[in-house]
Amino acid sequence: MTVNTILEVSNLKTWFYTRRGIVKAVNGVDFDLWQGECLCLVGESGCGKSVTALSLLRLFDSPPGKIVSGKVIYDGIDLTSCPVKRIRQVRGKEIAMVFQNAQSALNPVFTIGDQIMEQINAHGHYGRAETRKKALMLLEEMNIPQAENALTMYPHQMSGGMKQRAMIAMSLSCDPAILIADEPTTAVDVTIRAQIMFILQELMSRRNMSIIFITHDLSLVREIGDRAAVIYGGKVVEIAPVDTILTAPAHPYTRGLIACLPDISADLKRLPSIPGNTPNPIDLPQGCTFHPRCKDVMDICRSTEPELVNIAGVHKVACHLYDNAGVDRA
Amino acid sequence: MRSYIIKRLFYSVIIAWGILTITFVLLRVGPTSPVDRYILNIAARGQDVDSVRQAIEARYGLDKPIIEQYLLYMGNLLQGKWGWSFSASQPVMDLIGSHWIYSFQLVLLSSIFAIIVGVGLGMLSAVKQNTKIDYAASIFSFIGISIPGFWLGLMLILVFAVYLGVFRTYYDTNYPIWSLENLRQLILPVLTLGIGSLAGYVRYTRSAMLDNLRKEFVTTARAKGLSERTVIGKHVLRNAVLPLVTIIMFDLGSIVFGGAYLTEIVFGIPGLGQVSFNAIFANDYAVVVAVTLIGTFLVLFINLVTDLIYTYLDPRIRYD
Amino acid sequence: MAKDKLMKWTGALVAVSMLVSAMSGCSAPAPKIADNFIEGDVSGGEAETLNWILAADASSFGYVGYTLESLAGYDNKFNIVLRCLAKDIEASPDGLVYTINIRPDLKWSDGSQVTSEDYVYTLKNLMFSDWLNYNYKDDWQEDVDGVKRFVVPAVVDNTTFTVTRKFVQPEFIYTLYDLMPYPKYIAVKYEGDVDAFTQAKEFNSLSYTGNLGPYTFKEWLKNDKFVLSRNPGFFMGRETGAPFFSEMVIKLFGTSAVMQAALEAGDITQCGIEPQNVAKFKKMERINVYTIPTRGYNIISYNQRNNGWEGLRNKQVRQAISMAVDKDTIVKKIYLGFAEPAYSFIPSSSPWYSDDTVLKLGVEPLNSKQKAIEMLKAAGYAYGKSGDRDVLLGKDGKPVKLLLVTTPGSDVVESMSMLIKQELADIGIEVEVKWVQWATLIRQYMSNKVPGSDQEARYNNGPGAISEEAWDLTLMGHNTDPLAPSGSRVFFASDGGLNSFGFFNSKVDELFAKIRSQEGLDKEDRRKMYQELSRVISEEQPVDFITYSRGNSGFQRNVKGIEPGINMGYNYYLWHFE
Amino acid sequence: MTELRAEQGGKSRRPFFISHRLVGYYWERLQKNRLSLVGLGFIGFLALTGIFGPFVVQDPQKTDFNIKNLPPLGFSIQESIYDIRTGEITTTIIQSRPEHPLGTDSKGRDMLAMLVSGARISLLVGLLATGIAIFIGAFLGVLSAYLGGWVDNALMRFTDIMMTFPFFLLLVLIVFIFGPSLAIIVLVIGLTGWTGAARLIRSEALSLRTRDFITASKALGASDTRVIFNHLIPNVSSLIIVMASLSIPGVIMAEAALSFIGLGDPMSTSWGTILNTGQHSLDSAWWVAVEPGIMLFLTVLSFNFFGDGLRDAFDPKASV
Repeated sequence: MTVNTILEVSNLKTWFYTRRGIVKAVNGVDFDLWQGECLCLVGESGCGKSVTALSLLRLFDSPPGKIVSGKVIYDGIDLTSCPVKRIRQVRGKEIAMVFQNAQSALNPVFTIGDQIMEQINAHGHYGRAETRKKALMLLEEMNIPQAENALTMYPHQMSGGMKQRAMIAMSLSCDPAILIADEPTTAVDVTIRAQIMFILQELMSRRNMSIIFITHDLSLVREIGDRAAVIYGGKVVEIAPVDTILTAPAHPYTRGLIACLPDISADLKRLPSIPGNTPNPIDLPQGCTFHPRCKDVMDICRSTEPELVNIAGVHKVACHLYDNAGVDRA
Repeated sequence: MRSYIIKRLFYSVIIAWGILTITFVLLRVGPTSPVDRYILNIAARGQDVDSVRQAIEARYGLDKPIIEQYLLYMGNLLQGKWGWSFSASQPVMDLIGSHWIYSFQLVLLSSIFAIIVGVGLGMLSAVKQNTKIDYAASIFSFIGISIPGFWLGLMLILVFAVYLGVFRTYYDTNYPIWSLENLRQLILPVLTLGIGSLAGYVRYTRSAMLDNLRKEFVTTARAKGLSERTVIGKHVLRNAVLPLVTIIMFDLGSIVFGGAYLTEIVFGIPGLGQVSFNAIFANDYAVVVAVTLIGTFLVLFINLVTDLIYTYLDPRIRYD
Repeated sequence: MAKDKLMKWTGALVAVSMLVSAMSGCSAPAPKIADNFIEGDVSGGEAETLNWILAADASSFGYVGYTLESLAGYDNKFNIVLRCLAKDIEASPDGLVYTINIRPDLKWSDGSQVTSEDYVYTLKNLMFSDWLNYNYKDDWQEDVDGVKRFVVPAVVDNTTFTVTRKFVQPEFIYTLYDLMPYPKYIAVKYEGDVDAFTQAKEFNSLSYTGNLGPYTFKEWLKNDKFVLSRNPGFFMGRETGAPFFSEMVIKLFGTSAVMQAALEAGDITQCGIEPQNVAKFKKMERINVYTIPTRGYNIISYNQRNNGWEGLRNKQVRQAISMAVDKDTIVKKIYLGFAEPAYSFIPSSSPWYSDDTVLKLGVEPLNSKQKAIEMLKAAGYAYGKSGDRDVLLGKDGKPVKLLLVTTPGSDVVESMSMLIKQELADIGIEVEVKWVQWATLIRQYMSNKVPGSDQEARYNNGPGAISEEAWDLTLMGHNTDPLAPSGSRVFFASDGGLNSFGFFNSKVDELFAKIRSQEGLDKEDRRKMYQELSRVISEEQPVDFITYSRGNSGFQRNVKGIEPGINMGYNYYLWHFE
Repeated sequence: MTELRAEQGGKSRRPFFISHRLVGYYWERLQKNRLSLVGLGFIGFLALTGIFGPFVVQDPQKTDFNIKNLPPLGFSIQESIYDIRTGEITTTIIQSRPEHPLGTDSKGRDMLAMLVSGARISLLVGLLATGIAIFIGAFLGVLSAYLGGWVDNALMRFTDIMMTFPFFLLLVLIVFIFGPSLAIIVLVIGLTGWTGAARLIRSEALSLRTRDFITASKALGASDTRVIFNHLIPNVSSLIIVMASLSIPGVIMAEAALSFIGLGDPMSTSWGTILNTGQHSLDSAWWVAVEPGIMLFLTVLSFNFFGDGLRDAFDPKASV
């Protein structure tokens, strides 16, 4: 199969230098994003997936945050090191973001219209009327009722769903090549979630753009994702097509996650869960960050960090269990 | 909205009336009397005073019972008669009319100065949080808040006027308000009066900015690819301004008869502050009450304006 | 000829060069009309009203005086200087009728002549009226068997009027000299209505003064400046072309420090100078400093009423205390020399002053603490020990502790009370200084009444009366009239209206009465009476006369025509820039 | 702390004297702010000076005209005496003296001694007046919040009136009328300065009132007074402390300002009264005006430092 990678993230490390110590929120993330796919970043809260997303566009607070190593290659340039001017042209235009909580992500004192039009004018110049028309179209595309007066509404006058959709509309206004959706549905209720998921899927088909979909909810992954990257302790521990992840997870952690998925067919006394809890990003465990919770832990796991290696086709895993897998194939 | 304003105005009238009464009663029931001043003068010139005491009281209607005086005063006030200042021997309104401009220009200029510099510095130190600039700014603001204005004024005169001779030691009313010379001679007073407010604004602005700098919509704005200037100057500031408005407006109301007065004394500016305080010392209640009323209405008006500005600045707020 | 013309010019040029910083240029030979004369004053000294008949303070009369001349004034030697008078006031041989001739060329603003009718009207219908209650009507009243009665003015002709008294009062003539007129044609509009009169536009803006003063009212910005502009028609200017300043300005300052800085910078033309700065200013080329006698003097009054220390009712004790307060120290330490010791209510500048009869307590040789202590002992008071120091014991055997009540605010008064405290400590008398606002001072300490009586408290309710609060000493400043010192009877006569300290002495009463009577008509006799009076009073020491202060007035040097002296301003309309 | 905040909606602070652990905790936090420690240090020093100083230095009222206007160490000035007979002026140079390190005033009073007694007065006034104000404020605030209804309404309207009153004008008015004495000054500042506290504490108490432990104790049949004193007051205590520490400088400043315009207690030596006399001799004896001003400035500065640190300690989120 031939894919063309439009975003390549390699060994990305974003650390936060706080009074309490260095928070290694992102600690060597590797993945690549393909044209037109939806890549899901999956992981428990605090595993660093959101920071990863922010790091792509260098949107985290700095100081204290700092990208200590790694590359984010987009369109031939490295977003981690390129001048601010350059990345600003990427932000919103090439790579747009949709945030978790539209309520707080939208500026309360400007109308939706203003905020969308601002985005439109941020890259490229249109006349007042044209800008407005564009904004209107976007809102309609997000099938927001009476888009006309939605333009003049303030965020607090809108329902959660409308806000979220308005937000997406805003992010699309410069039709970017990549859309990063950071848990866009956690803050909204089920029906709205459905709408939003629908919209996103539609988008992918209509404009052939790539989406990085960040979530902790595997059911959503199943719904929308083409591939999924499982993140643990600030690293990608496994990355593979979604059904591979769901049906044949390789990494013990992924297995754990899948096991936790409530399965309607089987009736269980109690929901299984992974023993122990997510590692503290200030002092990550030696070696494999998962080893304290790992059932199949080996000595080597305690000492050396596993590499992310190909085990089958596009299925990559970072785990010592598969150390020699690659060798077999060869 | 209108009904709200009307309600507010109604309240204002009540409050004003309360203050008017308190002032009047304080002045006329207290142990001091307007006549004392005459007595002293007459005695100093070696004249028998007792024979004229009642005469003077009668002349200014001070011999009537206090209630009657109060009703009389209220009656006149309702007819728009502010009365006669016997310490300045002219109609109260003429007195105020010829002096207000001096307080006004002082307060206006120093506020502008304080707001521009204060807010600017505050923004700077917020953006450059925990840098040298930030620390310098906060130390400066501490100093500004703590330095007694009237003393600062004296020191400025001592240094710039007495020793260096850069400025005149006093305020000269012969220069027209709009002349450059007038602006020049207002530099020290404006500095003196402005520094306190300025320092306050620095701190408030800083914290207000910091509160908003970490908000999510700022990240959104950045994610849009907006320039840092737009992000800070538009998205952050616009939100930070809200708490600032209250503080600045409140400050404005409070300095008129506080810091402004002391500044007027130190620099010999014949403003309303001077007028009112001389009136107090002369027991000239017509003036004192009038000035107090004006001060009150000023504050009330400022409060109202603040609220209105709020409704404009913050779409989430609605009065009804 | 040509040479000294040249000199004049160069002089003027120098003047110019000196003036550049001070005021905008002036360049023609003096006297000529140029520039503004700006007099500095501290805000306390501002006038109350221009409607002078209602005024109580001296400055009000001063402000009005620029636009409205009185009948006559004096030079520094107390020679009369005629103003509105055509010729000096003549008193009838019996001293009861005064005939006043005013100049015929006096005009009100509407061009109508100022006539004797205006004067008489001013007296009869305004100053003597009940509805207006002139603050200083006392000067115009005489005691006719217990009832106060006004003197009687009458018009003789257009420019002549008379004032008739029932009893002779030789010094009444000086009151007449100060008389100023109100324009009848305006005043009648307000007659009888005190409010209307008080608020009358014409009177509060002096718009009626016609050619009656060297200046006419221009602007008055309270707490800031009082501005007058030259009156080209001034009746005395016709010969001389006076006045020579285009504007006369009184500029008010918050503190004298600031004011003097302004004089130094040349921003103002003249102002008073504090003793500690005189030397500095005398050194400056651009400034002339004139040191002149003033009418002001300070006294410590001894409360001889029943709520003061009983000792104070004893003449010897009073003398002893006065002796202990060293006047030279006060002069040196507080006035830095700009004052002279006082011994009576008659200043040395007065023609009635007699140096040889007064008892000079408090200066060499009568300033010895030792002597004072002996006198106290002689007066029957013993000394005891308190700690290591000798203290004076009262009749009750307890240490004497005196309460000195005075008002804060004046540095001189504050310093003086402190110094007195120091001095009396040396003769074993502890003094407690109490500061009260003058309103309180008047109410609770000066005013007195016979206990239990339903009297209304006054300054002097006769022997039995005492003040609400007990006190022993007060420190006060007063003005005296060098020409008519008998005005001080209000302090020292038994029925004196300001005799709050309760000094009752028949001899003194008698002398005052004599001076203000037939017998005082002859100046020589009167001088003798004054000598006697000062002797008695300086001996009785009802109060300790402390100092007559010297004033220091700084002028820009280019101001010419000044005659320094107690009445320095008498020819102010002739002053000019060179 | 964080979950505590979450549960309290981030608004309220912990009752502080209930738990010694918390006191320790706050103390730790306070120590993080170096400036506030400096401030605390100076205040402590000042307090010691105020309490013991007067026993060490000479009587501040003791005058000696032989040593008037002595300059501070390292300075010298000229004094000229005029001889009325000869008209001569003799000038002598006055050197500073070690026994009067800060010089003397125009009455030969030792500046050091006066400054020390000034410290005592300033602190006294500051603490007492603030105490009164905060007490009234807390009481009315809590009462108003707890009882609500018309009581709340009436109290708040009254607060409005007091708030709208031109504060300094009112101060001068009352002090002038009833005569300047420390007692009056303290009372007046206290009785007029409570409005801010009342407002804040009311809103604080309002937010508390609805919280579970209050409802619980009511459910358990606790009397109103019990609820107020055992629950409401303790829970706003830290806020009260912060308010107090932040309003002391204002009070000290107000006293100084009053004295400066001649309404100080003439029987006592406060920094303001010294300043007042000093301003008249700016040109001849500058130190009389400069020294008390510096003291005043440092004092207010330290209180601001300290209060600021205290606030941060109690509530890191609080703005400014």
